[in-house]
Amino acid sequence: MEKLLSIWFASGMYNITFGQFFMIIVGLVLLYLAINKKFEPLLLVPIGFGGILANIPEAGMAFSAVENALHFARPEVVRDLAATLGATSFDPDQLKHIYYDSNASTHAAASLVAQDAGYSNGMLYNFYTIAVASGAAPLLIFMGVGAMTDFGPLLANPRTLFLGAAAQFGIFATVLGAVGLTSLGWMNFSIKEAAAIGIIGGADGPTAIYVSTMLAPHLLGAIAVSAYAYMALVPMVQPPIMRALTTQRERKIVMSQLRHVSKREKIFFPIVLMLLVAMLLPDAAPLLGMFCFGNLMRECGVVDRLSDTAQNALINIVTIFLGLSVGSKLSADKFLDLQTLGILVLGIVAFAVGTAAGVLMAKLMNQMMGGNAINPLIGSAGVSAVPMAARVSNKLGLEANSQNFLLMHAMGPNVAGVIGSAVAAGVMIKFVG
Amino acid sequence: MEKLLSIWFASGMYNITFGQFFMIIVGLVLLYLAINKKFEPLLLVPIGFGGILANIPEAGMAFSAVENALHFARPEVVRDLAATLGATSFDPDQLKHIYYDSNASTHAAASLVAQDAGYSNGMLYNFYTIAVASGAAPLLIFMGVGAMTDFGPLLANPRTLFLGAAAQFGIFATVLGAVGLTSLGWMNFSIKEAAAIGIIGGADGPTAIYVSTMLAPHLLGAIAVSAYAYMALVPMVQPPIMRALTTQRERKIVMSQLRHVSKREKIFFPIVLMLLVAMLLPDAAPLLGMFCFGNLMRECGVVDRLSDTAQNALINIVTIFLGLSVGSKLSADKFLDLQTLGILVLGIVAFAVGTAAGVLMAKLMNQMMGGNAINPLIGSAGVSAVPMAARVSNKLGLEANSQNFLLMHAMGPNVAGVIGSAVAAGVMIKFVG
Amino acid sequence: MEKLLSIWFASGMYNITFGQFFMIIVGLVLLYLAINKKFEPLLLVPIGFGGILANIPEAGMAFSAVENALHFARPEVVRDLAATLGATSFDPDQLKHIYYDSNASTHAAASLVAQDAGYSNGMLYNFYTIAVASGAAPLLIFMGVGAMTDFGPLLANPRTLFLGAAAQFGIFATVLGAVGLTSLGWMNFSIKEAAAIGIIGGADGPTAIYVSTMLAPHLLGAIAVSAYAYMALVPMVQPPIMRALTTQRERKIVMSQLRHVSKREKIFFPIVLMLLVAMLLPDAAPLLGMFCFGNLMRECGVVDRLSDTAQNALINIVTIFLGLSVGSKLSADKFLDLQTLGILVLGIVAFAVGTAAGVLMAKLMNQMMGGNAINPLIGSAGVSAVPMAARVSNKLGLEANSQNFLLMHAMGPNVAGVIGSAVAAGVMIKFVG
Amino acid sequence: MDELLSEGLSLMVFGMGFVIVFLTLLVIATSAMSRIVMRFEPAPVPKAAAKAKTMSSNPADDAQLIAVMTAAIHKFRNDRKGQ
Amino acid sequence: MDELLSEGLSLMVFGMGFVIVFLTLLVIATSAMSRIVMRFEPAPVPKAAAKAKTMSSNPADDAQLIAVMTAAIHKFRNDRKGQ
Amino acid sequence: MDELLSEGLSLMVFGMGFVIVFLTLLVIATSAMSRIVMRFEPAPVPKAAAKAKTMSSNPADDAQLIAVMTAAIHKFRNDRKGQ
Ligand code: NA
Ligand code: NA
Ligand code: NA
Repeated sequence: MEKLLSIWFASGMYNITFGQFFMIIVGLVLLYLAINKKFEPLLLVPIGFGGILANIPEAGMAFSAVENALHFARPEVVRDLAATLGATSFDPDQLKHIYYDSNASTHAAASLVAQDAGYSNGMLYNFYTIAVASGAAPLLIFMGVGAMTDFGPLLANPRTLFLGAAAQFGIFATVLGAVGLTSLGWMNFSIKEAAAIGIIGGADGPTAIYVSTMLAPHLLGAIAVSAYAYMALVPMVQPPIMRALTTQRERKIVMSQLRHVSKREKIFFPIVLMLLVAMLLPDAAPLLGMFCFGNLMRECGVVDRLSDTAQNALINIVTIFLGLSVGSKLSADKFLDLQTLGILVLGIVAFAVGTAAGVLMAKLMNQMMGGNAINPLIGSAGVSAVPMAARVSNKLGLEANSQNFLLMHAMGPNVAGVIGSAVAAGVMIKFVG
Repeated sequence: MEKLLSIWFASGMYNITFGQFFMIIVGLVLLYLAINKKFEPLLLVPIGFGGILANIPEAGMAFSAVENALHFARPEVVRDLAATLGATSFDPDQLKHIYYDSNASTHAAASLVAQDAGYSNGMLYNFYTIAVASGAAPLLIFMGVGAMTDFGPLLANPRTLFLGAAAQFGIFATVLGAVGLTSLGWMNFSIKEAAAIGIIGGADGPTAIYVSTMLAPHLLGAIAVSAYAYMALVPMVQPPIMRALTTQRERKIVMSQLRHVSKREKIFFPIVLMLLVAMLLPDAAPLLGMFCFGNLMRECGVVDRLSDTAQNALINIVTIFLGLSVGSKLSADKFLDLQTLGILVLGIVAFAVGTAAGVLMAKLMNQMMGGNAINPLIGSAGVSAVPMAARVSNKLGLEANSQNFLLMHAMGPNVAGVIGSAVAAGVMIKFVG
Repeated sequence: MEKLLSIWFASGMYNITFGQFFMIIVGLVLLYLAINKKFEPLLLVPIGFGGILANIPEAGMAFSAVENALHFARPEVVRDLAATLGATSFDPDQLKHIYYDSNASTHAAASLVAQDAGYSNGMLYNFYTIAVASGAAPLLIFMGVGAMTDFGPLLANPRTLFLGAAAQFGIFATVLGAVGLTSLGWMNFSIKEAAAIGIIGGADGPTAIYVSTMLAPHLLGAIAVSAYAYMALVPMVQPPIMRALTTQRERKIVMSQLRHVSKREKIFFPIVLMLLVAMLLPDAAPLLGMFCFGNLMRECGVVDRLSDTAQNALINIVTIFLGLSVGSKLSADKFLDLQTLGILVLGIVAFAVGTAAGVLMAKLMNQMMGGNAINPLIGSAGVSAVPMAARVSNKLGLEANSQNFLLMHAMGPNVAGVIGSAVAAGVMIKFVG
Repeated sequence: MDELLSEGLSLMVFGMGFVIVFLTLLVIATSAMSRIVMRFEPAPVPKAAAKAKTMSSNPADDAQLIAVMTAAIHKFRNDRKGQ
Repeated sequence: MDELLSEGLSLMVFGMGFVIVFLTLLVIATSAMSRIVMRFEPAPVPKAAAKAKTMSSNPADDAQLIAVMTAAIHKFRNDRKGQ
Repeated sequence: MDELLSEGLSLMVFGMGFVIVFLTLLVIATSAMSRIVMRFEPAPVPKAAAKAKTMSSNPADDAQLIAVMTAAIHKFRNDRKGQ
């Protein structure tokens, strides 16, 4: 009977909090969006499922050994942890916050105490620590993305890099928005948090995850979810803005065919980019370094087996761990917050502003080049969201003129946007990191 | 000359103990069974080879830095380690046992002392720590198994889940057997050890490894080896039991064809299962969570590249490390023990009892449904040992009636057995963990 | 304005040292050799690119948290680190050297202090620690190489193992050369460093990396680069030596066709080799153990999916990490040194001596067997550099006699050379490790 | 000792009981789920099966296909020879 | 609060400025690189494109190929029947 | 210094000696193993080689096969046109 009761007291049904219940619903909604609506499923399926796992009551899969020890709160363990943390309180919740704020040495000591008491890190916590907190997973995914990226269209028309620059305005406008909301007293974001939120406007998953791991790890869940969700929403968010800012005549502009780009140019490009990063912005070196490395493996033609692995087995493995790890940050106590709402609102603003800035820059360039060289619709592709945004440009071009294939032209700003947001990430890590 | 002598004194031939010699033979036997008899070769080849590597004298590949330091026993190092371990003895063997019994903080400190003295962890020890002790490898293999599992037959006939439940009786009967032998004074198993041994009856490798890592890591080698060996022996162990418990008429029962199962049902099933686990038994959440995640990746149809990787590159990589790690637990001092013999005997009992319970439950269900609905031969598949046990059911069905194809019908209880033993694992971790 | 200045003061252009500039050039040269000259591109592309990343000023990608903290040298952090290191000096450079020389416990403590101050390990440093310093990456590559190696030609003619033994003379002659240069006062190599340099003559990348990780990690960059570069140069280095040491008549010797080797022999060979290693030289057990394990997976025929993964996904993933990690050791302060020049010179000597010793041994064996049994050209393949050296033997054979196909005959000594240098590695680790 | 035995017994009773309860609930939940799904998606989709057939990479089929193709090529060659 | 706003503003101005400067330099560097490369390798290589075409694994092409082959086999069988 | 040199010398002598001894033993062990294996399995298995040939995925073979098939299809089309 005692055992029966103990199983009931340890069951999820008995212990579930409203927050956990709600977050499990959120996880199910993410799975629905990923599976039925095809919202970036490669990330949102693991994130959604990870979110459900993270919120299973009493399982503690997303928690560290210390958090698990404080959750079960056996008095002697709490006492030992309080001593290690140098705290006078014995309240588990307070101790948890003291633990969060303490430094690396204290973390290590507290972790040993919790392990001595028989608690261990949850599996998702381990995945998060190894894959994400170390920064490794986003960098490896960026390497794989580099190995999948063809810079041909960009090299054929390098001026499209300006479009990739302009669209990053969405990032910085959002930072300003976040601090503005804070100034108005509606929200409470630090400059680091504002920067991490802004990067959603980069429309680039691994960059967003990398930056928020560095600047605001507690917001990682909300930032990653909104980055991927809005990337999936690009076909809905961008078209009205693009139509509003362009005339029918502009949308009908047919761009001249792209020149042939030689193999050698493609080999040199990642090296040139890497050297420029090295000379100007070392803080972007990890992100763009791995990206250029992946691209060089792709183009150099002598390490095809490494390039294949980077594009397949390796990126898939890392994606599984990254997704589950990000999902682990969807635990109720970290996600259910007014801040998350602010992040969702600011994220969509970031996408909209970036899209507008890209289109306007394309209009400006078109004016400066005589009015018939650049279809402004390719400007929106500068936000990245590869290759979705380029497809949107193509679709609107076809709507205006059924012979107007913009896809290859839009791929230039599209990959430029990846570079642009990685540079923006470097600047933000440099200034507020 | 001195050098020549030193090489001789450091050679394997000079140092080999009888135990190591015997365990190398055991490793060779495992390789023979795996290669010539096709006994679960994917696991037994790495386990057997790992067992040989672990028993190479003086190489210390399966030992931690501390164990290696105590093996070579330089006096000043022993003194430092004794101080760290808080021991008064300077006997290396005694210190080793004190080290085994000490807590995580002491382990960390002793490890640094041994490293300071120039000793390092053996490679297999590293693999074991990272892959197995953390729990990661069995969970990742379970994810891959989930991605390989088709729940269609089970969904077409969900009542076969009862067969998967009944067959778990083998697990608990074995636990009782183990404590019984201890009560009789013939063996000496703690309740944790008994539970870990019982799980052999689950006929599911990763579950057995996961549970014994949690409850009785020192028995891991023997438990994993007997789990995989008996899974390979299923075609020999089960048929006599199945024939003894069924009549010729029962074996001839032709089951009605399974209904079509829609894609959508297959997508929902892992989610339903996951939520049920979350509500009822959080301790089974890691195992069944990863299993359901793998299955969802398989069925959802939008992340095929992740599912492919989970079923191939990732599970293969993890299998290599898991096998070598388990093999590292075949070191003489841990394996050569009366306990191992007990485990081998109890393991086969577990399989036999589970088989019988499954068949009897199938007979009962058949009676309750009119006597012509369920062929009792599919009951034995409930022990899991996927897909071997289902093939055994099919084979005996064909023997009785050459038109009686039971394979798909037996796949239902077969995968139900996987779920059943994971639930049993959760219960045991909850109660005695 | 302040911000503008700060970005300039933090830029690579402002901070680059001559050493870093030079090493970036070295990285570019390695990429050129790898891509245009096809110099072992699978390793030299990642090494070259890793070298560039490691030398990006201020990015600190190749440095530990402690090195990064000492680089930025905030006074309070330096003070704390000095206290942890037990140093009286506050000079960052001096502290760095004290840190390098300190033991594992001090390393762990200093690392926590640096992390407390907000510094973290560079990504390449993490890769190096996990993949290379642990010894895992070279061992896993050796496993993959084992899974790719066909011992058929060697088994058909086991006496070619003597050629693989003789060619290892290059290793030990180079050790003598290195200590000789030191005795003359021209260089300054310890016996450990000399041994690590000698192994370049083994013409086997993972063995060289494994040994230098063990004996002289600070020389890893130079040793790995010269090992792989000279392996690529085999078609230029070996032919003149081979021509000088053989007569036209000898080069024309047509060897009798190799006998058929049964599957069973191929399965037994890695086991026999493993047992011999276990009995005679446990220090070679990790290297040859993983090699034999890979080969057994290949030949046993029952674990093809593991063998495929070991030969593809796994070895490719590990190669990427290994290459970047080795590249991280091309940081200016570690590479630009007179020692590197000495290593480059000694490395080529090692290859030349090994080649000569192999050819001379083949001549000797040919004499002893009547003068018409062994074409001395296959002796040079004993240095390994699989399969390049065997191809060189074949090419020179065809030059002398257009019907003289030596490739299969040369594969015997070629793979024997792999075993030979792994044995030599074990001896050196045993004697000077 | 006796205590150990009673622990083992209670583990057996509660463990086996829990397994049965859990799987019974799973039967109920699964059946309910299937019924709901089928209500919203009544007709089974024979298209999928048909499609699977044409795209079959069944080794047996392939062998047959190769046999047929080999024969076709053989005939073609003979035709050509005859010309 | 005001300080935060000014931090945000300056991050915007400097950040956006830096992004533009960086990508402008990249345009210049890339254009220069392309010009140098093209000087050393003047004629574009139409071979590569041609080769790519023949080795095309375009699914549409494959479908056509399969259709043609199926027809070929069909004809072969009918021929055989007729014999 | 002298000590270093003598260390190097002895490493050379013992190291090279050990390598030779080890590989000599390996020659002996391997030869013995082969002899034992061949005693139990006397006739070499030409089947395996034959089987390997038919299943060959040799690119050259494939190219030939494709060429033949292309020609077959071509002929088939011409046949059809002629009808
Ligand atoms: Na972007
Ligand atoms: Na089971
Ligand atoms: Na060699």
